[in-house]
Amino acid sequence: MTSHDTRTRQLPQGVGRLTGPWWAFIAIASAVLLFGVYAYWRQASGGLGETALADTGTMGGATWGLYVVMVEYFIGVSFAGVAIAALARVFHIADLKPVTRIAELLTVGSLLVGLAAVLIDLGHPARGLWHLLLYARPQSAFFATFTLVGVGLLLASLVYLFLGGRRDAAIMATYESRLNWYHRWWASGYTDTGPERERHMRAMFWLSIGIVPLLVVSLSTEGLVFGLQVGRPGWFGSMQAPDFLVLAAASGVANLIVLAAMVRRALGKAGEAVESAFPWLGRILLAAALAGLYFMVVEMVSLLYATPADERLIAEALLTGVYAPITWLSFGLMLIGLAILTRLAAKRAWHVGPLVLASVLVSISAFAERYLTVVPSQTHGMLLPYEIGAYFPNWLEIAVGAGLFALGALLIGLFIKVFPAIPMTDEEEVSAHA
Amino acid sequence: MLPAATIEKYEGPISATDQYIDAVTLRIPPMEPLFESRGEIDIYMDLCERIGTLFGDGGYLSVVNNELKLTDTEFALPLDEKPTVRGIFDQWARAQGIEEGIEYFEDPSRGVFVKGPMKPTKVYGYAFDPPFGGALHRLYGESLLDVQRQMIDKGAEEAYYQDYTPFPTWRTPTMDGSPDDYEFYLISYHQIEHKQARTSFIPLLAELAPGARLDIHPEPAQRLGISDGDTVTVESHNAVTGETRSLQTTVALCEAIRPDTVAMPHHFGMWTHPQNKGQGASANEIYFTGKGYTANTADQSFHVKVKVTKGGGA
Amino acid sequence: MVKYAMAVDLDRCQGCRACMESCKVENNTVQGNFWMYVFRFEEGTYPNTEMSFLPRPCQHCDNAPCVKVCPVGARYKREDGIVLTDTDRCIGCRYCEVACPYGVNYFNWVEPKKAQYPVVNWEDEDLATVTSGAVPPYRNPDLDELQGPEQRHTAGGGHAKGVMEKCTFCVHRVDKGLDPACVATCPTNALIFGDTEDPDTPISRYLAEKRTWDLLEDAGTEPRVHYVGGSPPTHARVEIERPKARA
Amino acid sequence: MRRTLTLAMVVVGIALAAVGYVSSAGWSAQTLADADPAFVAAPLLFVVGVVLMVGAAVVYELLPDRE
Repeated sequence: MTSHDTRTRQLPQGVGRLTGPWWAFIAIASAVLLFGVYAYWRQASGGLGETALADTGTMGGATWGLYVVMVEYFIGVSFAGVAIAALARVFHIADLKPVTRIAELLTVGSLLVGLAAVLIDLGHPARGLWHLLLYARPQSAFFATFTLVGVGLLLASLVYLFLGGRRDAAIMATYESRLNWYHRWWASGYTDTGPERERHMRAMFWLSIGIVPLLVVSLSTEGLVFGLQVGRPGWFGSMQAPDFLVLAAASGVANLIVLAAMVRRALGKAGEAVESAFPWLGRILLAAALAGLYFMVVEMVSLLYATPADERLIAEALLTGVYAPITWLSFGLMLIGLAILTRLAAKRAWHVGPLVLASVLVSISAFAERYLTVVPSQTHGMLLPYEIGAYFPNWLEIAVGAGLFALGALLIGLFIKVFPAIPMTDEEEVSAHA
Repeated sequence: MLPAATIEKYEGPISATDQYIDAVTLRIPPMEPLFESRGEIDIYMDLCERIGTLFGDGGYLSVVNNELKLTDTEFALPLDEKPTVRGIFDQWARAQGIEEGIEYFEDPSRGVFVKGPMKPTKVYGYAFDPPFGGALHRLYGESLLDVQRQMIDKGAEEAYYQDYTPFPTWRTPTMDGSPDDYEFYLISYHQIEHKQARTSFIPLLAELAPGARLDIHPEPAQRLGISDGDTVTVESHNAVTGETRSLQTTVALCEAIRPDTVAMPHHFGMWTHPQNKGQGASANEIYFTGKGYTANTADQSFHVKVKVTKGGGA
Repeated sequence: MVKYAMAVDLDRCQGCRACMESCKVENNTVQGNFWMYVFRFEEGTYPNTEMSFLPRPCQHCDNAPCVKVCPVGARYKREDGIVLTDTDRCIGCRYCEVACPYGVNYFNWVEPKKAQYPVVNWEDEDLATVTSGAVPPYRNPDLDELQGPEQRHTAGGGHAKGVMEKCTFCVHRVDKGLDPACVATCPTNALIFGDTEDPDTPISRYLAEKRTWDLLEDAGTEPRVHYVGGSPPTHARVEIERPKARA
Repeated sequence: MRRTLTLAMVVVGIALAAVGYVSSAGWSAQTLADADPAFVAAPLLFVVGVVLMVGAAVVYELLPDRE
């Protein structure tokens, strides 16, 4: 119940106030991004040969590497954000409402990062954009990546963010600030009348209903990019699609928890609102991570038990060979993460510290798992008896990858200074003159 | 145009002599050339025709006339008309005074054309009168024995003269006198991609057969802690002088080689062409010549024992 | 309708790799790329070891995984059975490469250099009088032509950074009625190429007479390259004498 | 009015997406040579369809109420 005269002084949730730590964050993220841009410039001028990628077969390399891992990982992460937001709206889960915007932000950010990684991986990025619009073929599992994920999902989550933010924008527009024009544009005439609210709820409901199948279809095709490859042992199989979804849910929720905790810290007192979401997110993460672990174990058991000759090489590489450290790291981190989550669940006390730790562990584990999906089947999965290959990203790929990550972080960091990261409570009124 | 036939082609003239009688013959193809292959003379004629050097004065045909001593005779090949290979040799045969021409050589019951007793001066540019300074013509083995006696007279060690022997006899190879830690026999071999040390500078060939290597059986390799692609030092030992030589190369594990033997191709490292750099060393660098290792009959050359150690070494 | 196929007689192949060499010269592929590749295998343990060879061109599959996955239709199969890459269309995503079980795809990771095999100065005028201006192995002018009824850039491939390339069955030669370079070069006639729809071609007679097998039959790719003699490779065979690009 | 427009956008979007999807590659082509879309930029049509479907939500909410 703030009065009009206080509104002229300070925007809520630290919007518009550029603090020291924030500047430090922006500086670091920008520096990482700039270095990534430099690395990409090297790659663009010299060719993908500047990376550690090489042809499969006679060259004994992996032709898809860190970039494709990032595509898979970040498109997976994007899944959880919009799914949680949809969940909160369709089922009216009030506890989750404070993180809906963070979730949408995470979706938009990770989608942009994932899609940028697609472009960065192309030998002809410009031709890629153009030729996909002119000649894209639905027979290719890539079709969905750029149509459903690249356009549909990205646009839908932007629409989500936009429509869901109109009320807050209208409130923000009642403050006098240099951002006023922006908030007025976003509010686009919203006045918070009864019919308006009702219409908004209906639009969001149907959008949520529509977006979930879109998510499942488009993300399943992301798994099918690998699952349809009969010529690549370790990839072919119907498990790839559900496996992708489950891991996407785990990594997405984990990232959401981390991001929400960071926002809470950044916003101080105002950020405490997100805490109501942690028990929910913790439980969802527990379920998703359990399912993820289940898939991991099933995969390992089938590798150990009845391995076709061609997959044995991959199995050995994963379990005892060159990839074993990554495999067991991924497995171990997932186990530790789960142990922490289980303890929190048993005590019914979702403390932020351990929850974030568990989330980071699950997240890293999921990234490693994506790496293990993409790479070993190329270096160890040749059906003809080529020499065993090897791949590890070089500095350039890591720099570009870090730059992409920084880009996502930068976008979110900038956003929270121009718009409230947490939806405002119902008590806050939209002034009539907005 | 390529590749060249092997035995199924015309070739000649080939002198056929027992060193007293002068005779001449031709190689007549026993069959059509195999697959796409053809005789060299066909290839040369096509090649010269294509680059415009077949006909006319100074052309290939005029060179053939000179070489076969047909120039200015009635049998000379016309310089404006592409002959067949058989035709060329037919003209040559007639120039030798054989009325049937090449058919004489195609007749299996004849085949060799005997010209008559040989004049020593024709064959030996250094011949004296009387021939060979009056000496009898010697067998090769006699020459070796003579060399051996001369070496003994001059006080050479047995290690030097033992292999100059008219009768090849078994003796323990010199290399077996090397200490036990020189455990491997080194052999050098020829790769199908290369011709001696002459071709390894050709980049396309060097891409297919990219450089020197040491083939070694996995069992001894494992014992020595060596895996595929490792750099190793190969050190050879001269059992007579105690001298050692070494080179560095990379390892290629090979199941088909005897575990007590290692092998290296000999095409690399001995050629000074700039494109040949970086291909590694030649096995020839660590073989020995000289006493105990140079042989004429009981062949001790290219026989050496080596030890293999992991790493670049000294 | 013509349908091209290749037969590889492993009983005749002596592993000399002349086909690899002629392919590189004909198509001007960059160093380290082997559209035609000949495996040299070793199998068994000493003293019971056996050596065998396996030439591996692109299999030009009738059910080609690479064609299916190509997101922009750059990889396509002609009516005559030849699988090609449109190098003007390719966006460089390398999906075809991971989809191919045979490992025949080669990506142009860097700008192919003009003097990738720098031996002689081919611009030398004296040399040009002997070579009629031809500049081996870089640049066969036929490779720049548009090929086939689709009129696409498909021959060669080693000319552009960031696109995929692979064996074309020497489409620029086949369209002129010539055999692919590897087939024309093979000194033992281990490679036979031609139209399988016409029963009187050498390849049709060959395939009718001999027992043949295909590489990775289980993958369901239906290759147009058929093998005669020998036996399908297994992981028990160890590859030896691998070629490599020079730095 | 708003309802009609929204519904129209959804229906047209689905229709365009369906046409774009089916036309994006020669599904009925006898050979794989015909890997090109049935007409130029058919995939673009699919994308436009998806955009219309999602955009319908914006139109539904933003279009001023006439009643």
